[in-house]
Amino acid sequence: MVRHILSATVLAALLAGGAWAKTDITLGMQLEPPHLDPTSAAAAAIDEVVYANVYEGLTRFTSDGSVVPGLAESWEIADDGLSYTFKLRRGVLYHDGATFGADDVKFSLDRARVEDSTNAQKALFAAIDSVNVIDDATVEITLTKPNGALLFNLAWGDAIIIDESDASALETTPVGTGPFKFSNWVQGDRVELVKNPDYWGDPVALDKATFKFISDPTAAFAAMMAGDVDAFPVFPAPENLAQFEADPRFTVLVGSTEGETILSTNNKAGPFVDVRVRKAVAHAIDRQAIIDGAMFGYGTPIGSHFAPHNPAYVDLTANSTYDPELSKKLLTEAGYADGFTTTLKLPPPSYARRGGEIIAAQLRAVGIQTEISNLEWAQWLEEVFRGKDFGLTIVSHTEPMDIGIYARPDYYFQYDDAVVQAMISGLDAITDPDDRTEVLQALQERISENYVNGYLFQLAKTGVANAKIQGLWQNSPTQANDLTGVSWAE
Amino acid sequence: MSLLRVRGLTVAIHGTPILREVSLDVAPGRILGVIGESGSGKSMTALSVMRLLPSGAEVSGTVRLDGQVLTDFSERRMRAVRGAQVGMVFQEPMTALNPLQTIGDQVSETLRLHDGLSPRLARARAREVLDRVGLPDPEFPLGRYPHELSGGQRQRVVIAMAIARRPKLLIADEPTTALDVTTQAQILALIRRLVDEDGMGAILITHDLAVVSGVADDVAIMRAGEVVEAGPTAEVFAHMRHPYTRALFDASGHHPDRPPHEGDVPLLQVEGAVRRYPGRRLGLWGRAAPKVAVDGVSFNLRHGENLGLVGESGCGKSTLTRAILGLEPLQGGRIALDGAPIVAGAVSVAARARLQVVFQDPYGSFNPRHRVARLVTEPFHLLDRPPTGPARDIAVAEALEAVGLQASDARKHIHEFSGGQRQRIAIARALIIKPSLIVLDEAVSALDVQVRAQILDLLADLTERYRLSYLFISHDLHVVRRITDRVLVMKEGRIVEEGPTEAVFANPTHAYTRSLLAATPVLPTRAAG
Amino acid sequence: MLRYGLRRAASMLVSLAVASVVIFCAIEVVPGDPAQYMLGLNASPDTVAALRAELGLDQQPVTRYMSWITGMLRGDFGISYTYRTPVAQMVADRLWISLPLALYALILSTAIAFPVGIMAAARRGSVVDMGVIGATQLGIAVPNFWFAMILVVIFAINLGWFSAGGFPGWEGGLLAGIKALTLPAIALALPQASILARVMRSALIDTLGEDFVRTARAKGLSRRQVLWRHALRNALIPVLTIIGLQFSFLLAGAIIIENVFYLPGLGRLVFQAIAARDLIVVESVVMLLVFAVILVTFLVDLAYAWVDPRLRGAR
Amino acid sequence: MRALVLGGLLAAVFVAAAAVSFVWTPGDVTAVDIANRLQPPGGSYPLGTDHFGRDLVSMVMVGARVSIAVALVAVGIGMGLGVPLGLAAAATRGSWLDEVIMRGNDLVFAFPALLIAILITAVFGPSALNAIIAIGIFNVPVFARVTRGAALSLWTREFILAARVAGKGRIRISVEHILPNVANLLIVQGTIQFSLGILAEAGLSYVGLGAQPPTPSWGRMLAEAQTMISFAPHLALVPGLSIVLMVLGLNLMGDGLRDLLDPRVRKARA
Repeated sequence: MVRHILSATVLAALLAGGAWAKTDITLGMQLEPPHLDPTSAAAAAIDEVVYANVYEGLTRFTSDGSVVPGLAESWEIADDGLSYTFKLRRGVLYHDGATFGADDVKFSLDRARVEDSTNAQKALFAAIDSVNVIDDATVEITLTKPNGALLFNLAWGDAIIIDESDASALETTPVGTGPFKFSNWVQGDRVELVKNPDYWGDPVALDKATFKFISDPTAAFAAMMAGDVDAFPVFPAPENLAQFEADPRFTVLVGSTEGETILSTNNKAGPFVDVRVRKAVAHAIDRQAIIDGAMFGYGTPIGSHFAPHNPAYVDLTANSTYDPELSKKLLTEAGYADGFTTTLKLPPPSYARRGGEIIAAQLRAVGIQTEISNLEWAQWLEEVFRGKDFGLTIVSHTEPMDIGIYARPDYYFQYDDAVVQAMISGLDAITDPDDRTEVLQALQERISENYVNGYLFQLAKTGVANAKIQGLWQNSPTQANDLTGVSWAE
Repeated sequence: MSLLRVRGLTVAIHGTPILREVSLDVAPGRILGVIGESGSGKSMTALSVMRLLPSGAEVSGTVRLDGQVLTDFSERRMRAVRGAQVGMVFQEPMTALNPLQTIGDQVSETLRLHDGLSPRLARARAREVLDRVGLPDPEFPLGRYPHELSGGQRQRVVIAMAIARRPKLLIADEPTTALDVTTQAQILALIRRLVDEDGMGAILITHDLAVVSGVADDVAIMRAGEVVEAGPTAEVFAHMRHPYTRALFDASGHHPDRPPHEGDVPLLQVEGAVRRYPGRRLGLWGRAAPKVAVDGVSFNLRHGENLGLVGESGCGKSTLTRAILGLEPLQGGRIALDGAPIVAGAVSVAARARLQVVFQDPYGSFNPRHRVARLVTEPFHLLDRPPTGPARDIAVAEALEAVGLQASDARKHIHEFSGGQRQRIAIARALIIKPSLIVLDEAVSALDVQVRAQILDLLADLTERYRLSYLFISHDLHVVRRITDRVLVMKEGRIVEEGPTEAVFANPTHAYTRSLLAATPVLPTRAAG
Repeated sequence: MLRYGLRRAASMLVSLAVASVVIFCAIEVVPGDPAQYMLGLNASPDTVAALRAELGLDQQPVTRYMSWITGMLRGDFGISYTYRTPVAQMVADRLWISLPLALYALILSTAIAFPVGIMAAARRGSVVDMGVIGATQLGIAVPNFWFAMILVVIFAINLGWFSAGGFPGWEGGLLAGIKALTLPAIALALPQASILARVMRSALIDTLGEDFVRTARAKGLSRRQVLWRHALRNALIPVLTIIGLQFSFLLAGAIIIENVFYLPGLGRLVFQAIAARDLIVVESVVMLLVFAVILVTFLVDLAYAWVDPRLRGAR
Repeated sequence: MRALVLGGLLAAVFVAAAAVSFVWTPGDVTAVDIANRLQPPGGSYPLGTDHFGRDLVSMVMVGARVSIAVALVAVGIGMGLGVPLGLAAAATRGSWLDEVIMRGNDLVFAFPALLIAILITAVFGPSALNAIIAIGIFNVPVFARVTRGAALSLWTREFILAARVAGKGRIRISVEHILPNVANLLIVQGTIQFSLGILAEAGLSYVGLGAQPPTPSWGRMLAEAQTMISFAPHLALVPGLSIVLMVLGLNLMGDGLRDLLDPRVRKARA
């Protein structure tokens, strides 16, 4: 009771403090970006600050995942699918006053493609043959082979358009064309953006945006509760969401992400070479218990490596129902009646750490012993991702439409299947949506039936915000905090 | 008229009786010597007068100072008495001063506390007082810190603090025990002078009869918390009515019965021994000049002879002793035992087995965790085939019995023994491998007089029975005189005088020896007996 | 004094040189590649190699060690692998939080420990003393991060007196900065204060048993006067040692507390840098902390000389 | 003496709990029972359950085992290396060996302990073993210093001179005379380091560098409880209080032992 009265007092004080015309916002993020150049690092935190706010690309994602024009006003696709002609917006200025033009597009895309490029998603541009400046406001991109995903690829944060003169210093002084300008970075604490008054598009409602980095989930909870941050778009502790929901000061935003959370299985390691063992693992896992135990109920069960909100999604969870008896039987068939021991290497996120403990308990029930080791990301990358020294691991693959990784036999889970490889390489050439859907569904089934990995759940985007904030993205088609449509309710 | 009148003072601490019905009187301008062995309660008497007894003390009886009943005073009133009406000097000058304050501050504190003098005035007065106790101005500025002074000088500072306010009574608790004889004589003279000049009364507490006899007007003899005899000094010493007084007196002057030895075969030879310590590091590379502790010392110790080595603290006798024991390297000269060289770290087992030692501190000489049998047999380490089993038990028993203990003591721990007994055990340890030479390094200095007399008798007896030689090191001239055949006088690393003991004592040739002898307090010859 | 200083400085340099080698070697063997970490799951191996070359990671260890050391001597700590900004600047920024926090905690713990320790020693054996002994035992036993959690729940979430963490920056005003550091400083100071109070108490009790205290009492000083005028300064020597140790601990040991309160301090920087394999930052910060410890030790030595005239002679 | 008994009792409760946990715990600490998670204390779960539905009594019991084992072995490492080093330094006082040992000590002291622990685990991966090593390393100079300090004062004692006169070597004297006489001090210091070790283990596993799941450890329990402190405070209180009580017990025991064993204190009391 006392607490409620106090909270009310705090709230009253906040309101009395002239919060009506509020035009600034503080967003909490769990991880601090290493730097602010999305073209030379993979860290999601970079895009979460700058995507659509500071930098723009030719195309961009909207909150529902669809691709819409960005700096390109419109485009035409040649009938053979090998040439795209983009009509660029005019009168677009960079934050430093330089004018945006076709040269910048050519420079930016070429920079990402060259041999010694340090672009983390260089593969996005693999299909591009050349980038040609037609005139100051027109650019043609030619491809070596048709690529149905080009517009989608160009919407990524790694494909932003920059001015050549700024390229070398983007890491600390980002200069883009977006509605917000970079203002200040107190390393370890926050990044501040201010409104770009010369923005070409609709003016934004906010004058100032601060991204505050709070890695500790408890601290995040405390910061929200104490009003130190206005919103936490990806709140790191799902267990606290119920409390926020019960508190009228806050709204909880539950959406979807592109993160397929899977029990990655080393298909070349020991018992896992045998599909029966992989199937046994799949049936040993009680997905709902994991979603409840690790995510406090947030997350959608998946049965393959595909996002449920995608139109081409097929629900294949029935392939791997929770059935420990079947699991034991399969293990016996595979010659592991007494079970076996393997490693379970877990990266830092709580879905992995908590999910790992639950999975370990569930696998133990069918006779599979796991040695858990909790790793930092750097160690995980070294041992699991690069060294492929693991039996099982849990990780969320957050890149959009990344089923292509199943065509890479050297990818860390080492799935080598000619059928899948052929399907994926053929996919690029298909531009007809229905045909694509058909292939994508076949792919999902194939992967699911081969039990390549244990498919757990689609990571939910669970955000918390002050109830008066409107316009935050609910879903996460890419990792971004697009503030263009965000405002405070009167 | 008496200044201090103590009547029926009885003290117990946590129920253990410490003082029983003590009565004392001190008259103005006179010094009362309070004599007793350790544990006799003499210090407690002093602390009772000051009302500074440890917590848990129960006191009855009265202490009157100039008509005031101190025992009835509140702590607050008592504080006005301490330092102002009664000054006190303690035994250990090295620790009695606050190391972090200048002597000027410490002396003037007494004045400011009681007279409320301004800091400046107090310092001026402190200056006068320090001048008065023999620490004159240019040499001893008020800004000196205690660590910059010698022990004697510090004791003068303590005395200055005690007499700064010209108190009616000065209590000096073993004020000279920690000092060398020459310094002791000066401090005693200073106290005497101050008492005479100011007409104050003084209590001089000591264990040394000779000190008292030289300086005290009256004397009180204490034993086990009681005053057994008191009166004017001359009278008490003349009559010695109480047997304890007599025993104490006898023990103080005890001369063991011992035939002289006049061997001529050298056992221990020291030739031109030099021991230098590297100077203090001054910087990264620089060093102060080396300190020469032993500076070209040569002497011989003959078979069967007892050789004394005397000197004041810091004269180098301890360093020389350690070199002889093979514990410290020499930078020059050589030491040999029966021809076998003694070099630190490379002493042959045979030589080592012939050389044993007894140290001063009966409490620090033994590993407290071992039993007597193990302690005593430690030198067996030096034997090729040390006795084992029953033979070992017999050896232990023999050694213990030789020093007047019992074979059954072998099973006890060291803490079960008194100081005198421990020193016997130390001798037993030295004896057990039948050495030729025993170095006695201040071996009786820490003992009460009666115990000291017994140990000296024991040593004299053993030298006969086992054909032992002693190197007897001491700062106490009397003791050396009683037990040795020949004596070396050491000063600043050198032997300044050497000769047959009696000859040296009767007819010192070197000025230093003479000054030592002059400073040494002498017991009055016994008038009747 | 100058020579003494030179000699101390020389031995400090040797320690630092040894420390630099130890740190560099330790960090050499840490598995994990900053370039891979930066580029994430989808990067191709040649992209990673390109970034490695750009960061200078493809050079020989000896070359990197030499350039690190020589750079540091010039005040140039290199460029962070992940942040791509000069390490010196980053460290300096973080120091402006860690240093005030450590000082604040130190002042708090001293301000608590001194009176408490003195009070307990002055009334040894009393109820007050027993209470202090019990309370300090408890204070030492409480893990500071747990205490920090409880502080946040009570003072930030329920009472709302303080913000839950973060740092507004000194440009936001001295008061705001101090307010932001208050809860972390309290969390850090409690166990330290307990230790310090115990040391203070026992050091005072020890000095109160010294001969010169008896001398002072014989002069007519009251117990209280003796305590303040004579015993306290003598008891400071062991207390100073502990304060010196605590300062280094507070500077480096605040990692967990900085996390709980999401303060952008040195500890958290190095924690993040290890996770990101930003090894040049780790090296430099560890080196800096070692330097700080050695420097504090030196300052404590000087403080001894200030307290104790006997040591002044030994210069 | 009261401190010794009270502290001993407190510590004994946890040691007993840890010992019993080898053969019996009320619940399975590795089984996950989502249906019964976050039960408040009472009923069939005297201290409640955690977010996986595991019984906290059992978790605390097994956690005590880890804490005690880590701290104990770390003290063992510290003593095993530190005591011989301290003895050697004291026996060769002023020599190069003494200098090297003491400078090495200072160097280890100069390193921020938690950072080194983090680095160690960055190299070898987190595990209880690495926590032991990290804590153990920092125990070495503590014991070396305590041993050297005590031994130095012993070396000037006359019974050591007597042993040297008896021709015994430095090593033999160190073992025969010095070691037994510093043993009391080492026991006291050991108790203190043991309790510091428990705290250190809690701190390390709190940041994820201690024993790995599914083995429960107090520090990790605290870390996991942290986000739930506002709606399930027992999750943070139970392990937190366990740490406090265990450390308190050991510290009280240390105090009591010091009064009982340390000759300096004994003399001061007499």
